Amino acid sequence: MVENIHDQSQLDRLGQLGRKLRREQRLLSCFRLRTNYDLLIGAAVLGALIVLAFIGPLLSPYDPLEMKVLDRLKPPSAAHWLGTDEFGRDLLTRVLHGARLSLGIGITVTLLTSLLGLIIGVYAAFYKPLDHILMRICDGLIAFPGILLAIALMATLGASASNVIIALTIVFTPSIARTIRSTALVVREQPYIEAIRAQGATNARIIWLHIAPNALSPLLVQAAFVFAEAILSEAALSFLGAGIPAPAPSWGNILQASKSVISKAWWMVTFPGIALVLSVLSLNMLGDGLRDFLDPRSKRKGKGSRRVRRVAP
Amino acid sequence: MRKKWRSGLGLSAAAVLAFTVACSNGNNNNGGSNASGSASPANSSTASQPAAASYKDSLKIAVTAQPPTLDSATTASALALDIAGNIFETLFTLNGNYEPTPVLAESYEKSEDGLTYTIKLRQGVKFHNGKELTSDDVVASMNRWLATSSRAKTLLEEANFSASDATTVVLKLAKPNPDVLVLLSAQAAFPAIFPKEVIEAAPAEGITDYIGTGPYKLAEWKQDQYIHLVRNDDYASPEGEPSGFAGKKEAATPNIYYYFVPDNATRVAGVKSGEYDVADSIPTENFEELSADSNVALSSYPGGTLTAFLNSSEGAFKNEKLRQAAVAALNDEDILLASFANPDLYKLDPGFMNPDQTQWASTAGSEYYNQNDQEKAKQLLKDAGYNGEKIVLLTTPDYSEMYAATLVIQEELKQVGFNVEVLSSDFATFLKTKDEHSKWNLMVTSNGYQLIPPQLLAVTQSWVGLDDAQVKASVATISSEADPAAAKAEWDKLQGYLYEQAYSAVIGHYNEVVATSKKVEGFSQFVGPVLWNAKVAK
Amino acid sequence: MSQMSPASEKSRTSQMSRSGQKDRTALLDVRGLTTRFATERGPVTAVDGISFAMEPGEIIGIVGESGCGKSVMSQSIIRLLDYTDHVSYEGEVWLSGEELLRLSPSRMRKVRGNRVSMVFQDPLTSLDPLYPIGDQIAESLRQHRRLSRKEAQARALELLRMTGIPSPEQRIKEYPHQLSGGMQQRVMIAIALACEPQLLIADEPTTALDVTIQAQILELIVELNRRLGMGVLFITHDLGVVSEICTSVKVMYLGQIVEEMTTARLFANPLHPYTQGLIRSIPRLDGDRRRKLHVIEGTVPSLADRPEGCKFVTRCPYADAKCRSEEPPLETAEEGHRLKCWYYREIRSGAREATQYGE
Amino acid sequence: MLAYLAKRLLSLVPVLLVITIATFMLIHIMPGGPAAAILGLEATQSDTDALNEAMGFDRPIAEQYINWIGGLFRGDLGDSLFLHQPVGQAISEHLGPTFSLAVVAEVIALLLAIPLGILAAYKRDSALDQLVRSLSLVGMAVPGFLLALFLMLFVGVRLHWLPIAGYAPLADGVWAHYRYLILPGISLGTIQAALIMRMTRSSMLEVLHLNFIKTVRSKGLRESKVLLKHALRNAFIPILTVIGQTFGTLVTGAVIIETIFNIPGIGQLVINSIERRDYTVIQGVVLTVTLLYVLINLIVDLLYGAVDPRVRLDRK
Repeated sequence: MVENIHDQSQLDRLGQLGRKLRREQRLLSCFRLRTNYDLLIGAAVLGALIVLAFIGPLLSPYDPLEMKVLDRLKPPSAAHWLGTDEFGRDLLTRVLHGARLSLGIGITVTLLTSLLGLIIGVYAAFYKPLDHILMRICDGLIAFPGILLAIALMATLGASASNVIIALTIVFTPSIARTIRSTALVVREQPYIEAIRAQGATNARIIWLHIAPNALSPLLVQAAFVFAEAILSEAALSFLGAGIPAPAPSWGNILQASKSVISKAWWMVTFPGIALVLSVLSLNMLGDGLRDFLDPRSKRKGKGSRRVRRVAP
Repeated sequence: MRKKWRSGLGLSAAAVLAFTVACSNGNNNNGGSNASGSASPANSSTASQPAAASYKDSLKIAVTAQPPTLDSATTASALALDIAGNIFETLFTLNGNYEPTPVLAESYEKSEDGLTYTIKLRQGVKFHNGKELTSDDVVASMNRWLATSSRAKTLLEEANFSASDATTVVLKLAKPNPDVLVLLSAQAAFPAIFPKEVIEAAPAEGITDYIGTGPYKLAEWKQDQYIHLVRNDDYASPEGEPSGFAGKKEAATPNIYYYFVPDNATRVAGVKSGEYDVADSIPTENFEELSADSNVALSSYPGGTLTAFLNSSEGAFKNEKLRQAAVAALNDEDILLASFANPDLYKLDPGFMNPDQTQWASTAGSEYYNQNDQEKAKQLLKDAGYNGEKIVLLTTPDYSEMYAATLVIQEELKQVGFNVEVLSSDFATFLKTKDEHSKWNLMVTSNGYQLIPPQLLAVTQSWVGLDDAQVKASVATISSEADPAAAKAEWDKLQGYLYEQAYSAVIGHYNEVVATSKKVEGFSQFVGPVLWNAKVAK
Repeated sequence: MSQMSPASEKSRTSQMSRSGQKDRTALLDVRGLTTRFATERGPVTAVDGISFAMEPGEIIGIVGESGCGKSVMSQSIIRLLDYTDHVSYEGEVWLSGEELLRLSPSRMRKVRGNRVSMVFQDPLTSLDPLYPIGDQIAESLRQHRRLSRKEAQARALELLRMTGIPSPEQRIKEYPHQLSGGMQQRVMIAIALACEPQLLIADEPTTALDVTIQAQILELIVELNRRLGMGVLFITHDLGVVSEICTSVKVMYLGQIVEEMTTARLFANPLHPYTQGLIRSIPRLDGDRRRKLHVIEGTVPSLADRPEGCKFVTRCPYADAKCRSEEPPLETAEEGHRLKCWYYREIRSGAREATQYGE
Repeated sequence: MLAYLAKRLLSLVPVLLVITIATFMLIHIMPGGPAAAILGLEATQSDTDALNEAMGFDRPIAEQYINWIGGLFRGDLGDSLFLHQPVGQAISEHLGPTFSLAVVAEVIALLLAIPLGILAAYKRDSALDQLVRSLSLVGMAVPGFLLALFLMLFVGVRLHWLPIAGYAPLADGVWAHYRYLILPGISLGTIQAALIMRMTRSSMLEVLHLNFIKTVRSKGLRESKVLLKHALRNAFIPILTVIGQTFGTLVTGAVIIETIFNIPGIGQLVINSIERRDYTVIQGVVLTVTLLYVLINLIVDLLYGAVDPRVRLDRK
């Protein structure tokens, strides 16, 4: 089509074309964002939950721990919008405080897991002997049934919020590390890394300036799923009595308590249950949306696979 | 979902221990199935049933957990002992009035000095393997019991059994003990009679060859599912009106299944639907629901006390003012309601002993009971110069009533200004932590009734490290005092002292609830469910 | 949609006026076939009022660049698009006196693979990789002829032999990926011929193959056409292939037939600027090596923005305002040679000079 | 084939080593010991010590580990401290209920997920497709234990249709057996269904765009045949992978679901054993579950060959 590239007008046309392309690219990514309902809805619901978790407890007239035993197991009413629990505590207040706890633990686990996973992943990809050791440990931990690992860790460490965070971090880090490692391995083989090395860059510089940034977008996607799984797992552990100790108003704790009064107090199952589902749902959508946004090709390949292990069934 | 160890496995072990040293005066407790006078099972109605009524050939009882063993001498698990009681028999047992009554023994003679008991065995008794019971079997079994059972070791030191002929055994004691027959009869770690060969072949961890003389034989033990017992057709029953564990045993139903159903809701649903004929340890949350069910009869009987123990050996509660402040802050009614859900299922009473047991029931120290006095507590805190030191409440979610009580107490202590934290862990960790006195300050446990005050955990040093000369002296006096009135007076003083010093405080008394299908006849409740005369109408 | 319909209406009416009643003898008689897809941005016309007829035993070539609607047209005939897209058809497709577009889906299935078969471009991806080829050939026999498994396999073997696959007894049990491209295409042909169809639609059957294999496959198709007397609708972008086997040719551009004629006339006397462009872009062994190969300027516009007026207007060197605003009718230039162009006479006589491409 | 199996099993060794060592260390630093469950609250320190000595827990951990590994080579997992039976026997007795539950869950999941996934892909962007996509999104967000609670509340407590918990062996009759497994099966199967549905849909979508689907349709086959015989089989490898993964997580899921519904399976066994500090059983279960997981993956790998002849040939 273009016969003489040195022709000035042709060059101008090419330049225009390039600018147009870039603008279209920008428009396209705006469009992708605008039509990425998963991402938008997920982010909106999650945002709403976070706002509720921070503001809700401030507005509630009740203390999440204060017991009015005579008011135990009262159904939803004007005074207690979501009813009361088996100690006569206001369920709405406890669910809102539970949101703080669950989201807080979720975020902490996600940050720790991402950081550790990133470090382990990139170093494993970079140093062969280290890779063997780290990956065998990761394989072992991944093959270890997740919930058992978490329960055993909790039995060993003792029930507390910080131990839940430690246990879940141990459970989730290996799969993040594996994801990061596989991305990093691909990047490491790129010719430009070889070129940078030839220029005398140190390993640390290569790892942190060139390899790690490339692993960020898969990490971001995985982080959303880890967040969701961490919330689920915390609830499951607390539900089994191996998580955050009562009287802390974690959703899992409320659900655990609800089980023995299930025939009398439907509200104790329903409301924390809805809160839990909503937060996990929004995070899953956010994760799917992020993946479509950051890696549009994956959409064509289908959304079937997630790398994060499920701990809670 | 959560595996609940029935109090039996651990704590209600205490309930069982209650009977280790029994009082021979039969007037202290009617002890029957209807001790509390509440809803009653149909145990007395057997006679009035038409003879033609047809019955099912198996009875199913849902219990809370799998027992660790059926080797009675080595365990304190109430569940194990309940089940083992169908398979094994002892020389003596307790009747409904807690009186020793012969089972495998026929008669006994006590020597003048009280050091020798000559016991004649009942004849014609056969083991499940067909072998006839002889004095050799008894001697082997009883001597093993003396060596293994920690109760026997401490209470019958240097005692020894020997055979004088094939149907007579002789028990020799190192020093006289007026309660020796009660000890031989008590259910806790009861001295089951095994064939001699089984005893000789017994491994260190305990016998697993469950051959006894009882009305039922072990047919199958499906791990974590059920124990199946079948009628022993060659059973030679003792005579007499059934009473407690004594009297005639009919083995009325050919098969008994003990199902291990840790989940409360399942036991409840099962007894409602008729899947189980009897369900043990009904959770208090389901009491109302089951009361309303026309197919189910509920029987509740006094179970024991819910007691707060304060750790006076280490930490903040070494300071008696702080202990008193904590006890002053307690609103026992709230705690009990949260723990047992229904006011019919608990009772407010300051006594450490069974309030129905006239010999020992005491209200001493009631001015310190259920004070709910926040002002006083705050004042005491101020007097003690409390500096916000952390108070740790030790508990385990495996026992819901202890757990609930602990959470309420935490709130109540917070209200008066304590800085309180709950240390909650699974049962195994809980037990271990309990002995590490530096790690906690207060713990609530539910404990079965004891028959005499010296057996109370509240006065036992090894329990929570209570080390008080006055308590020890009082206990010694009560143990040795021959005159019941004087012993009672000493106990009143001791109970008052425990409250005053705030070493421990009873929160209240709870009932155990057993649900039976209305089709069940001849069932009775003594220390545990008594099934050998029970049958289920079709 | 609205901008499309006048054009298609026009072509339809012109077609109607030309042949008043249906041709009973024709094997295939396509009248005003229009295929539209519903897309997120409205309906798109992929085939625009195509009409043609073919007699039994005839081999008709359909040529055009990719994207000109050849494949959609051919798949519309046997309504293969029913399943994949939101598609709507207009017009009529008569197969031996039966109108296909109005058949129920189950009646339509009895036509497919039975009376009309198709052979596709890329044989490897057109065969199910998970079944032995014998099964795939037998499948339509079992479907349409109700043969037993054994009979079907025996017939499959016969078909393989007929298509000239070496040692067919052994091949019949093999999977597609174990065969070479040529053999795969022979298998495709065996599948298509299994039920001895009246019409074979071959959609670029040789494009993906080596030149030597291409010739063999073409030979096979021609031979089978003679032996079995079936009509062949041969879709290709390769004019050389057309010249070898086809009796007549239809040139398609943007969903329309822009020119149709006998094969002989195609090379001797192409009239439509598009056809001329196509022919001039064929590399010639006898041609002047130094001469630059002709390229038709521009690319085929997307279906979503088809121009009004003459569809070729964006690339036609002779286009003027009239071409842009009015669509030319399909006119008969000579007996058996029709085309859509306002100025073909002027172009033929040299009276009209090629102007600058585009505007 | 055998060489392939041997290679797979060999590659397992380091993983198992990591797992068993981790388990061993973990359970031995857990506070408390088996004595609590066996002897109860009243046990004196000397009783506990005697028990620990009898069971060999006074010896160094390394020695215990080596003894245990030695036992493994003789096919001996040791004896349960609490159940008075060999660990192998305890595990095999508890595997039955878990297996039944897993089968019910997987059958429910497959019956729901595969047809819906296929239809959603076939009728892409239709109302049904939207529904299926929403279902799978929600399905992945509802944890099994929560679903179990809701099912207990509505089906068990409100409607009394099915027992809310319990278990009966198959010997008690087919209905008696399965009626206990329906609610747990749904609780456990829903997430599997969601994952499988999602994968079926996307994999089918991909396959339905492939050329050979046109060929198959041009043969005049019925759509059911096109979808099931040709499209589904071609779409099946990724679906199979997900099924394999979900089967693996079923065991994990069983831990919670079995405790909720009181099913005497391997999940309940291990939870009980952790509470009882029944060390040998914990080790045995972890080993078994890991091996099962690997076995399932191996079976899935072998099934790839059955589904796709190309995989089969590549391996030769």
